Amino acid sequence: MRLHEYEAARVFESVGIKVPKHKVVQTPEEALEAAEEIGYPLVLKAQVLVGGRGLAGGVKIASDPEELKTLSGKMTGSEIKGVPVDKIMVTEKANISDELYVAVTVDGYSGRPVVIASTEGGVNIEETARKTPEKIVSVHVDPQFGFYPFQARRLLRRLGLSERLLLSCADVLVRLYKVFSQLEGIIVEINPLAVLENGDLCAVDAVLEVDNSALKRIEYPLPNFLERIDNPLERRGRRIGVTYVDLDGDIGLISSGAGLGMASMDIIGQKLRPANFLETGGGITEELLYKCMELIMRKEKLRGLFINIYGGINPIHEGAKGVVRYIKEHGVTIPIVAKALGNHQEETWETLESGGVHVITDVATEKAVARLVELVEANE
Amino acid sequence: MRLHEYEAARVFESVGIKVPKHKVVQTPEEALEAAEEIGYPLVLKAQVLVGGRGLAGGVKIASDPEELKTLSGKMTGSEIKGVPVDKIMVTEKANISDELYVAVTVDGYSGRPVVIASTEGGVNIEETARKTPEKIVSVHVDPQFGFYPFQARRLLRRLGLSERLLLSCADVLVRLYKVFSQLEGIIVEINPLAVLENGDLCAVDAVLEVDNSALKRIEYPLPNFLERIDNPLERRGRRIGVTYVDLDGDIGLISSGAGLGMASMDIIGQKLRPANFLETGGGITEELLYKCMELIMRKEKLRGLFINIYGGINPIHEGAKGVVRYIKEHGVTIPIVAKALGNHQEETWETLESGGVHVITDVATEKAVARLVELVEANE
Amino acid sequence: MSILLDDSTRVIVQGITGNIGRTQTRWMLDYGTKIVGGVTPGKGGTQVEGLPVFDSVGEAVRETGATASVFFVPAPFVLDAFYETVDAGVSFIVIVPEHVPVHDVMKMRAYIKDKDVFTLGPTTPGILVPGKGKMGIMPASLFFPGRAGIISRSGTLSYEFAGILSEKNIGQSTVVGMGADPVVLTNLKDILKKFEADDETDGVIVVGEVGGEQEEKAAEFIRDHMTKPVASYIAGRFSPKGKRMGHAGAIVRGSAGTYEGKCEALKNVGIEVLNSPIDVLEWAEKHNIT
Amino acid sequence: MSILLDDSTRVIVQGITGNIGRTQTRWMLDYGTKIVGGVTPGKGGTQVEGLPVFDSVGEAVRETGATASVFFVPAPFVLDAFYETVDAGVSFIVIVPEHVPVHDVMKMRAYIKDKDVFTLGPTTPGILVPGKGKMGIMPASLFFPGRAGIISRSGTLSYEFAGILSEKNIGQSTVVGMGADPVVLTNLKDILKKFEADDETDGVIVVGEVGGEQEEKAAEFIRDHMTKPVASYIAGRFSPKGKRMGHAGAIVRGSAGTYEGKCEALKNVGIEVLNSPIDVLEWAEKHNIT
Repeated sequence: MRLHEYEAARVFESVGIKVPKHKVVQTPEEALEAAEEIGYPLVLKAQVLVGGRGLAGGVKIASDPEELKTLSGKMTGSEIKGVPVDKIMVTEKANISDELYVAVTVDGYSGRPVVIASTEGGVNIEETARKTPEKIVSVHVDPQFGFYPFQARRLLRRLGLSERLLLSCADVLVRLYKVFSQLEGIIVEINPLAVLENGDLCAVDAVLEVDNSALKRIEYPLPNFLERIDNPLERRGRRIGVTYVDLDGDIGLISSGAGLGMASMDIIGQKLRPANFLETGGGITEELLYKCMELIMRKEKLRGLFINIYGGINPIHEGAKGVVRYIKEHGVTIPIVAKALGNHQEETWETLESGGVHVITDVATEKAVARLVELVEANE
Repeated sequence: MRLHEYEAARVFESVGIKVPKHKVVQTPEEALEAAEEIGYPLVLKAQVLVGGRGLAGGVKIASDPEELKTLSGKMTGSEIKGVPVDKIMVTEKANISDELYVAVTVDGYSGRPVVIASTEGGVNIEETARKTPEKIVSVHVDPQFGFYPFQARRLLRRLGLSERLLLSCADVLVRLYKVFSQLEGIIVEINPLAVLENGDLCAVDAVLEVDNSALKRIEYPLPNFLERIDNPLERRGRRIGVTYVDLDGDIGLISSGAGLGMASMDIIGQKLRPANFLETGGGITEELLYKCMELIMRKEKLRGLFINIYGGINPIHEGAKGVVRYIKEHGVTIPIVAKALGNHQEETWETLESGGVHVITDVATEKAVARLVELVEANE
Repeated sequence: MSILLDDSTRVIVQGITGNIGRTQTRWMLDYGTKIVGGVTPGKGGTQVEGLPVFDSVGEAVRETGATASVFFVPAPFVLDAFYETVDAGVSFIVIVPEHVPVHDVMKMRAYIKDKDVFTLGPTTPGILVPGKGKMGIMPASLFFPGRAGIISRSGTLSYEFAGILSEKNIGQSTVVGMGADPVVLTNLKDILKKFEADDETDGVIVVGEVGGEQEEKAAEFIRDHMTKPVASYIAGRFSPKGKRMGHAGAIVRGSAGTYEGKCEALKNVGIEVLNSPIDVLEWAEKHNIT
Repeated sequence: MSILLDDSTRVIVQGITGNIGRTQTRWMLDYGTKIVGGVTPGKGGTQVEGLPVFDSVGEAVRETGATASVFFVPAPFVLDAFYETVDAGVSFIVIVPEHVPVHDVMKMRAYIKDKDVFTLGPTTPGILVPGKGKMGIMPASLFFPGRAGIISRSGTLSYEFAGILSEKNIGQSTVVGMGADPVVLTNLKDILKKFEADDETDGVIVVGEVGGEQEEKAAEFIRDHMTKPVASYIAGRFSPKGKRMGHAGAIVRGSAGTYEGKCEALKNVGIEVLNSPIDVLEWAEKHNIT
């Protein structure tokens, strides 16, 4: 789960990392009120969870009330990369003398946390990574041992840091690692970590994503994950316990397993356009597949549906009942092709066929999709 | 720092260990009010930090309002082992079917945390330890690794625990270790850990002492340590940064170092009676020794004072100025003997002698004390 | 020889008393796997499918001589059970559960760093050796004995590839699910190493997917150390890109993780990249894998 | 040979730029100790008493060839500095500061469990080898070269015993403060082992105090492994008992920790227990220790 910038700021403050003076507002009136406390010039930042927000118009500077009113008026209710702006973070404009980059993330391949730092903070950090990688340093951490100031200083000396900046930046890194560890971060990043004119460090912008699998045990009070999901169908998917990604095609898909789902999309995508990606995981029940059908059929103008499931850990014969119940209750008429193999496959086939589903007993998904293409075309 | 039972209960609750329903009260009226919520019979427990509180009358059971009023009236304002009762914890009387003992403490010799458990909880646990040690099990913990449920279960199986109790008790032990670790415990103990009739576990009485050296960094909100110290002189000692223990003799003592202080007491104690133990630690300054003099001279009827300090890390020549300043400002007339050796000793001697202090230049404390005995006797 | 598991491997099931544990235990037994007992703390002394259930892994190992364990333990308890299992001396551990917190997986990996234990998962269907046994949830009907090795990041795609081969009577030596999580306990290349050394495997199919660096790193290994033919399929060519935030991922992985990046890395070292799963048949025929 | 330190040991001072660090560095140099540099993070490149100051222990070790380090680091930073120092390969570390949190000390001890490093402290005056050098804060004037070894839990009592001997021209081979905290990095018996092996030491004085189990455990070691005469003094005979709460301490330590318990344990194995510090003279004379 990704946290909004203002939520991340609160987390960082709670562990003693300095953040700019700020307020979260929803209207120009609130923005003007906040400005009285913060002073001008100030920065308006749309609280939307998209990358490249700045270039997409989500960050503006206001020098006086007039400008603030205009800019905040425009920003509230607008969309940044398709995501509606609900909240704006109004922050002081810090006097920055240098911009650093610091982050902790999970290095999947080595299976360890990795702490990253650079003296070249700012929006061009990825370019720096490509062109002058020596300006970015990183170190892997033993997750059982943790990350101590001496390790942070060792890392930062490789960037040539010394004296006060060495100590203050090491301090921030250790606190950042604490956030990573206590909030079970996938990524925690401060970019830029501003060196203010008075020498203090300040987290001007921050990214914080926590592990969805750990949400229940993280002790820091987190926002509700469901409310975080903008797309209503994706939110519904999460609520019923499946992974649903909304797409702009017209062929529905239910798969058990992400890899099978992706392969199904790849095969469908050669002739038709998927309307969604839906992956059930290992929790199939009659009820779950009924709800999956319900979810998928909310999409308008579907031309067909492909169900691709395996009976390994999943009782697909139970799931089939849910599919058929939905079809019967709602009189579904679009062609549905199902490939359902593994434990209880015969029972599953029988049930599905009783609901008018075209069951393919070959293993290769390509054959099932070929049948779906035929049926969809014949149906139109 | 030792926490009161009700404070420990709050800590345990915060990590998910069940404690009896309870209220903290200061008057019989409040006790009666609390009883309405808790119900009868209930237990009154004086919140005093002494061992053997129960045998000393600090724990009483009240079966009805009449009894509660009488008992709480007696308890408020009384003293338990010399400590005034300020607060009473009123708790429900749980229906207990069994009493366990669980604790985590620092094993000084091995330098590791040790987790202890017994099926023979209750006041006789130390007797059990002596007579039937096989009924108590313990395991050392790697402080970097922590303590996990599987280790707890392994320990508890040695007591013959199984089924639900094995799991619930392991769960409590892991949470107890979390308290130990997060609050930097010296000892955390639940005795008894009651097995209720419904099978739940409940921490009926608890001890929690945290490391004074870690107070500043423990993130859990702790009470003020100074307010915790009942003796006003000892509180004053802590405030100025020295270890002061009030005794009932009449010879004052200032030492640098606990070992030297103890040896001084042992030697003084053969002829005279120490009025206090005061150990400066490594922070001697002129100001500190001035304040130490001030603190010691608050005791009435002092017959003499012995100063036994070494110039290792301590600038004793600075300290000497504080002693003499106090003597001169307050016209101290009791005999003062000082042994002050090490770095800057000559300068120190000169200063002390200028204040009328009898300086002994021999190393052996025995000789200095002998001189003090002579002077005290001659003075009377 | 198959890799990691055969019909003499003594296996215990952790979380055997849960619904899934019970069902899968029956199916593993039906397939001929030598399941010798189970573990569920607090349920010691009971039985499942006629097998003894123990309170601890240590006891199970002592009593049954087990050397392998398959986990059907709820995700929040996997870390604890894993420590216990490693401490008990089990040398092969299969972690079936999904949603194990990634910080736990990192700790698990750190714990076994210098220990002699082989692990699969989390989020793995496990391992199946056709005709000999299986640890995990792979549906037996799709597999057939033979000489193709399969390693898959995705569970269900491993069934798909095995099934496609089996339909044409091309059998498998061992089918391994390495786990679908961003952090798995054993990386792809370390499983490839086992297949390279296995004299019953003639070629290996690597079923990958977009994300992570497994395939890129494996390509280097294959170039330097593999003599057997390797085919690969990468799922997710048309997957929508996630909304990426932050730069740390890009800094750590560079261009690794994309469909194009993976295909290029694999092709560069001479690995055949399959366009679609069904193309595996042609590859198997070409290399005479039966 | 003295133990642990001699005039060729290359020593660095951590926390050298603080007031205490500076003063004590001068005094250690005055005493002839081979101090070769100092460390204070953020102060690298400066100088103290003509010695180079480094930002890191690793750099200090590389540049100076130091093998020993003495800490004047503020208590909250000791754990971090300790990890750094051990990682840098320093083999002898003296932790002078008091008030190091006990949970940190436990972690420090766990960290060096299987590592080849010898440590003293925390809350130690350090170590002094008369005429050769000192690491820590012992006031030089009280010491004198000779053949008595001293190990003391209390700092100031180590001065007292050395001073009493020196006044009568009985010298010391090495004087060691083991640290006054309830948990120290090196237990008494492991220091005794060094003295037993030291051919310049004829007998050892153990200056103990009430609390803990150091003396009791050392008694067992002395009985089984020491050939040299040992005297002991236990401070705290008339100390007021603390208000004890909870039973865990009693369960862990049994009767250990009391004045009587310690004296009995020591006497039982034939160790002379001194009634008062000054009695050490008689003991030294009796055993011809000079």
